[in-house]
Amino acid sequence: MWNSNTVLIILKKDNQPEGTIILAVTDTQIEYLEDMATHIREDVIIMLEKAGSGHSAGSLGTADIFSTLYFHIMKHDPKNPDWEDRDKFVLSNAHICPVLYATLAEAGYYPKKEITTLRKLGSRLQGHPHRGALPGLEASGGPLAQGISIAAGLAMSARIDEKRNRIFCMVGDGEMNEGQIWEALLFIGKNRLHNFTLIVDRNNIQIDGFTEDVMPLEPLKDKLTSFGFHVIEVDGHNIRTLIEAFDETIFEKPKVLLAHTIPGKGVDFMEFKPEWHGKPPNKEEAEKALSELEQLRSLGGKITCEHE
Amino acid sequence: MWNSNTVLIILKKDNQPEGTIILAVTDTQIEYLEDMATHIREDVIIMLEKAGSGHSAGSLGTADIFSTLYFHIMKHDPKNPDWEDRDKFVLSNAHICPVLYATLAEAGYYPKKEITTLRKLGSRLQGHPHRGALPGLEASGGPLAQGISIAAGLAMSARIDEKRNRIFCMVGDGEMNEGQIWEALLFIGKNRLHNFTLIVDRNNIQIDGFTEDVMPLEPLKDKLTSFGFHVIEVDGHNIRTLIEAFDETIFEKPKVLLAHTIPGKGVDFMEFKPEWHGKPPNKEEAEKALSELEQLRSLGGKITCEHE
Amino acid sequence: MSKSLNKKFHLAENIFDSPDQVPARNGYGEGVVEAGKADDNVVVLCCDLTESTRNADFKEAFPNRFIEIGIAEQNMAGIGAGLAFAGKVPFISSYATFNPGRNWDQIRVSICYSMANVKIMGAHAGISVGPDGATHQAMEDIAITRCLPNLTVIVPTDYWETKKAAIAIAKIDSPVYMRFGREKIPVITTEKTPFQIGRADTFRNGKDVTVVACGSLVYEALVAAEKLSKSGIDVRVINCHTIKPIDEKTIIKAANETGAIVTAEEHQVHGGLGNAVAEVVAKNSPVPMEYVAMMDRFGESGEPNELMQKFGLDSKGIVSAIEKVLKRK
Amino acid sequence: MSKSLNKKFHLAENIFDSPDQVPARNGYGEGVVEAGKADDNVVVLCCDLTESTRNADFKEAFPNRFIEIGIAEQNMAGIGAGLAFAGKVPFISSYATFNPGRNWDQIRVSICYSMANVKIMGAHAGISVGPDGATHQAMEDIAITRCLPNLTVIVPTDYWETKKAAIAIAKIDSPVYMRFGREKIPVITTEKTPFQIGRADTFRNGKDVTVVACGSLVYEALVAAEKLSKSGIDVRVINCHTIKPIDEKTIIKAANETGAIVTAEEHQVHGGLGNAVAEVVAKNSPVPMEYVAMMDRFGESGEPNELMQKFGLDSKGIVSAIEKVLKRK
Ligand SMILES: Cc1ncc(C[n+]2csc(CCOP(=O)(O)OP(=O)(O)O)c2C)c(N)n1
Ligand SMILES: Cc1ncc(C[n+]2csc(CCOP(=O)(O)OP(=O)(O)O)c2C)c(N)n1
Ligand SMILES: [Mg+2]
Ligand SMILES: [Mg+2]
Repeated sequence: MWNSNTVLIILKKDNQPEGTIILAVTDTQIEYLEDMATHIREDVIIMLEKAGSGHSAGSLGTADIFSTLYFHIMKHDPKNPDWEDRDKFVLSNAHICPVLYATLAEAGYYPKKEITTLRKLGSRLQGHPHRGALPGLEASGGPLAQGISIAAGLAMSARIDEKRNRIFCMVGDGEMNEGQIWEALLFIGKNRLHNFTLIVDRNNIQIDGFTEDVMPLEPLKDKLTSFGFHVIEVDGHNIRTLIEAFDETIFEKPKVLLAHTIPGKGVDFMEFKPEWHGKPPNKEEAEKALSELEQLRSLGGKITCEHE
Repeated sequence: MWNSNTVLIILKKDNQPEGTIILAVTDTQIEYLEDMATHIREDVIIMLEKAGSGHSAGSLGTADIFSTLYFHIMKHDPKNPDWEDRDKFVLSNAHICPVLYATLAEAGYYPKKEITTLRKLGSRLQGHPHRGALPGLEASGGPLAQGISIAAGLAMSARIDEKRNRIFCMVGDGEMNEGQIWEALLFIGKNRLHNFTLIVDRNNIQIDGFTEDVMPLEPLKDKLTSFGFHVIEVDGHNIRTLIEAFDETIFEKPKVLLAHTIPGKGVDFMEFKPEWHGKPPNKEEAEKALSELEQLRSLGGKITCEHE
Repeated sequence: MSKSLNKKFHLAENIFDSPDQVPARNGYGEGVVEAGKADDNVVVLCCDLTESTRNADFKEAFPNRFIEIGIAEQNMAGIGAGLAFAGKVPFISSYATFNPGRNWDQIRVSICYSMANVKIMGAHAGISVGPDGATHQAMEDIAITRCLPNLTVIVPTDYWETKKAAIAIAKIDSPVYMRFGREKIPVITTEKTPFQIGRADTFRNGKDVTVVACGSLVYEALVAAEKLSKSGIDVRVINCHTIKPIDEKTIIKAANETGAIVTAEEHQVHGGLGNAVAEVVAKNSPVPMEYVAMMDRFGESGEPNELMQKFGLDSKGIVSAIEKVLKRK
Repeated sequence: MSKSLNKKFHLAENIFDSPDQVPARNGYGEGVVEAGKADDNVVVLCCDLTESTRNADFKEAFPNRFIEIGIAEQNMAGIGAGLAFAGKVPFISSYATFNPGRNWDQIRVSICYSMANVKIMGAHAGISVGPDGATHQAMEDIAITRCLPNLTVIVPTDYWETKKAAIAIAKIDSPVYMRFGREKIPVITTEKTPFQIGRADTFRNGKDVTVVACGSLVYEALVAAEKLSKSGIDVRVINCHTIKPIDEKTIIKAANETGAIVTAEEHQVHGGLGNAVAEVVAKNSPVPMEYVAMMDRFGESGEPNELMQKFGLDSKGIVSAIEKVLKRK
């Protein structure tokens, strides 16, 4: 097994280094992260059922990415959410905030029992994230495509201050219909913000149906490449390859993980179905979903999560 | 010489037709169009000097394209500007409206003597085009990137009504910084509006300097291709190749002429200089410019323009 | 039914007992289909929100006249303008926060300045959209449209009025902004209630004070008036569905005859109906006013009724505003 | 110099003879450099308009703190928010038609809702931008910013005030919108004139009627007052540079003491200063009002002074509004 100092250096044709991949992760770690992803999914189901409204498909589909980011990749301190040198994550497709809230709860940013207050009067878990309301939220969101610019501003600030922290930003694929996305990509590309990592939740759905019917994005990889990004296509549910993709260091360009995900992943009757974009499970559906997830966990999961 | 029925059919690998180029233009026609372009440039200089403000570089740089469009390519009738089946042109980079106003005057949409009223109180030649104020204006403009969407709407309407007219739209390269451009490109690409022809005025300048310094667009051809367009790179001052590019029929895709132009073209001391983006010539400069243009015309121009 | 209700408006009989509850957006959905039947040129554009903006029926009925724009509100406004220039009557549709919020500059120039015959539909307007939270609660859309020349601004009061308004605006040749909410609200008008763009309707006669309201607050105003009538206070209620051009005559008359005005709206206090009425009143017949509106703060998540109550956007809030303004008379 | 001018404001001596003529935008340009010197965190963002928005000096002085965004106002607002969250004090800058017009939704959510410490600079505001025509004449920017919670809105009156305001807003930790014009206008304040965000300044004492003005119209109001003093009409002139939060106390006092108010602004009548003042007055001390403003139409090309005259945005327009309001007193 690779130890934590193993580094793979990618060379360009002229033998100059183009990037590195750090191969440091153990099977035990992977299992932990997989288990964490299932916890996050369970939280999401519980929150949404209690809330009676909210976005299921994207929240479930990205749980593996959130687990990987918050429990392996990012430098951050839930006890000191304002730590100056922390890595920062901005959720631009902010409607899937249940997965972010669940992740922050699992990480210990706030008491987990609060997850049942989602979308209720007085809750810190607003229907869409409100910066300042809850520790760990780097940005407000709701109107699509605003987050990527905010993230670019965070990255630019780090650049000005010569800081070494990284900025991560997730966008939805439907969200990429918005012009602001392309404005931001031009800017990030121009400034070669290699402290910036974009994650595209390529789940092929948006509200009105499949993205390639509503507003086709293909060839998306070509688009992103032509905007100056190093594009890594990755299975959004394979934590090992996600880690490798996040860890791959690109010296000259900002990076984008074009993460292929299954909307509703983990809950059989939600998978691949656009109609679950913005619907919560009812009580019965939630129970069914939770039992599916438990099965998933007991199959793969030898680890009990300490935060439970 | 090719006669007007000569058609070159482009075949794809599977021998299915991909497009056609109609090769129909005579040397005499080209000379006429070149001469007309010089007339337009002269009008532009006169207008701008009288106005005391306005945009020189882009107006001069695109005169050859305007001459080609309005005096060869487009089906339109200056005496009946609302003719239902006319081809339509939308100037999205609306700040260069002096070239459009000059062209409309030369074509006979309104009395040429009015060109000296540009930007003055009560004029139909508003500082930026006001739809309805002057015959021949298909859209208002000023805030960049709005025109391309309007043009897409015109093209969509023609599609719905099964009309055979064509829609042309020009955008500036700096203008392509705007997100709305990319929203519109996605839409036009999705709907395969092959009645739509985009012209990019690739003059490499915007207000704050060269485009590749202010907000780089390269590789622009890749970007446009990845958004579903058939891209034709063309010398924006070579009328013969412009005609070929406009006439090339693409069956499956919308088309874009990536027109390489020289900002300020025709007036030596303005060429390639970003500072002439938004400045008019003063009296002395105008005289110098006009004498340069006259020389240009007497060299190449055997034809006297009937509209003079 | 209260005797003070103005007979000529044929309001619903069950208005104070158990009025029907229907979302205003349903009225839009049905109205735009009617408009589409009446005029082949009516087309609908939508930004990836076909179902929730209630455009699904139109899409079903006229698939060739429904244009999916994806999530690109700026582009939608421009495409709408282009279609209008070519003779179509486009309804462009999204949530009111984004349309007109995300495409304001396009609405200003491509549509209003150019007199493009585009109908801008702002769905999910107001705080009553509830749990989605502040970002999705359009509370400034009246302010940012009322300031635009050439634009008519309409805030219908219920299901029927929204339906009639959708049909009526398709028939006029100029840009219109119309907002309506997501939630079920009381149906206070009936099929017979007359609707005319630009006319404020005095639903309830009264001589002591006037409430000028729009949208869902008209019902709350009627309820407030009914309550106060028991204490002998005679409240006039005006349904001011057209915010612009505003019906100055009806408002001036009310100012003169009742001597005090309360405005009520599901919108920020700055720039909305309250300002529109204060503008008219101060210029013509100054009287004391009070505003029932969002007091310059963002909304938050919660159930619609919880929020309306929390921010005083209900009959109780109107009653106390009336009591306040009467003291200043 | 007129005796009615309020001494404590140290207005320019030559105010009614031949005041200096300097564009307000120059004050911004110098002020933001000062702000940059005082605080390393001040950064400037611009959308391909560095020279005309007067950011060239800042760029020269602090090249590493100047960020060229290209022509992308939406992105600029978001990047501004991100920089603010990381502790910077970003000034985001473009023409007032585009900033806040092209990025209104971003200003609403990324900036105002999030309390991002971003300073939004709207250059070339008002009709006085002249020959460029209506599309470039920001006449609705006050309306679309005044309705936004958490946002301070400032319209300084001249070069000095714009400079002081630029310095002052860098020191407060909340979002601000400030608009200023392109053209040379009279410099009526001096280096010594005190400036305080949120306080309306009574530049001229008077008891018959009050003009509440902002921007370049303050000068016109002073000229109008001077003219009318010859006919024995005693006009109070208030420089209301902060449109939001508005100085209610000073306005209510003026309403009570003078009994009639005229507002004057280079902006649409709907949603601007006139509405802000009418809102306060109707709620507190109703008096007759008249509005000097753009009467709900788009501008057009022309020389700045021609346009100001054509649309009555000058001392003559103010004089006739005063005469009108006095008849209604
Ligand atoms: C500017 C804007 N327009 C419209 C919406 C409404 N909306 C919320 S989510 C969504 C679809 C987003 O699609 P995608 O990014 O693919 O997310 P997914 O459905 O995959 O979770 C839409 C249209 C919005 N939030 N913001
Ligand atoms: C939305 C918007 N932002 C800013 C401007 C100001 N502006 C006018 S022209 C221009 C530069 C445009 O560059 P380009 O399209 O390359 O035109 P060129 O200078 O080559 O004529 C800018 C920034 C504008 N008109 N609209
Ligand atoms: Mg998606
Ligand atoms: Mg250019």
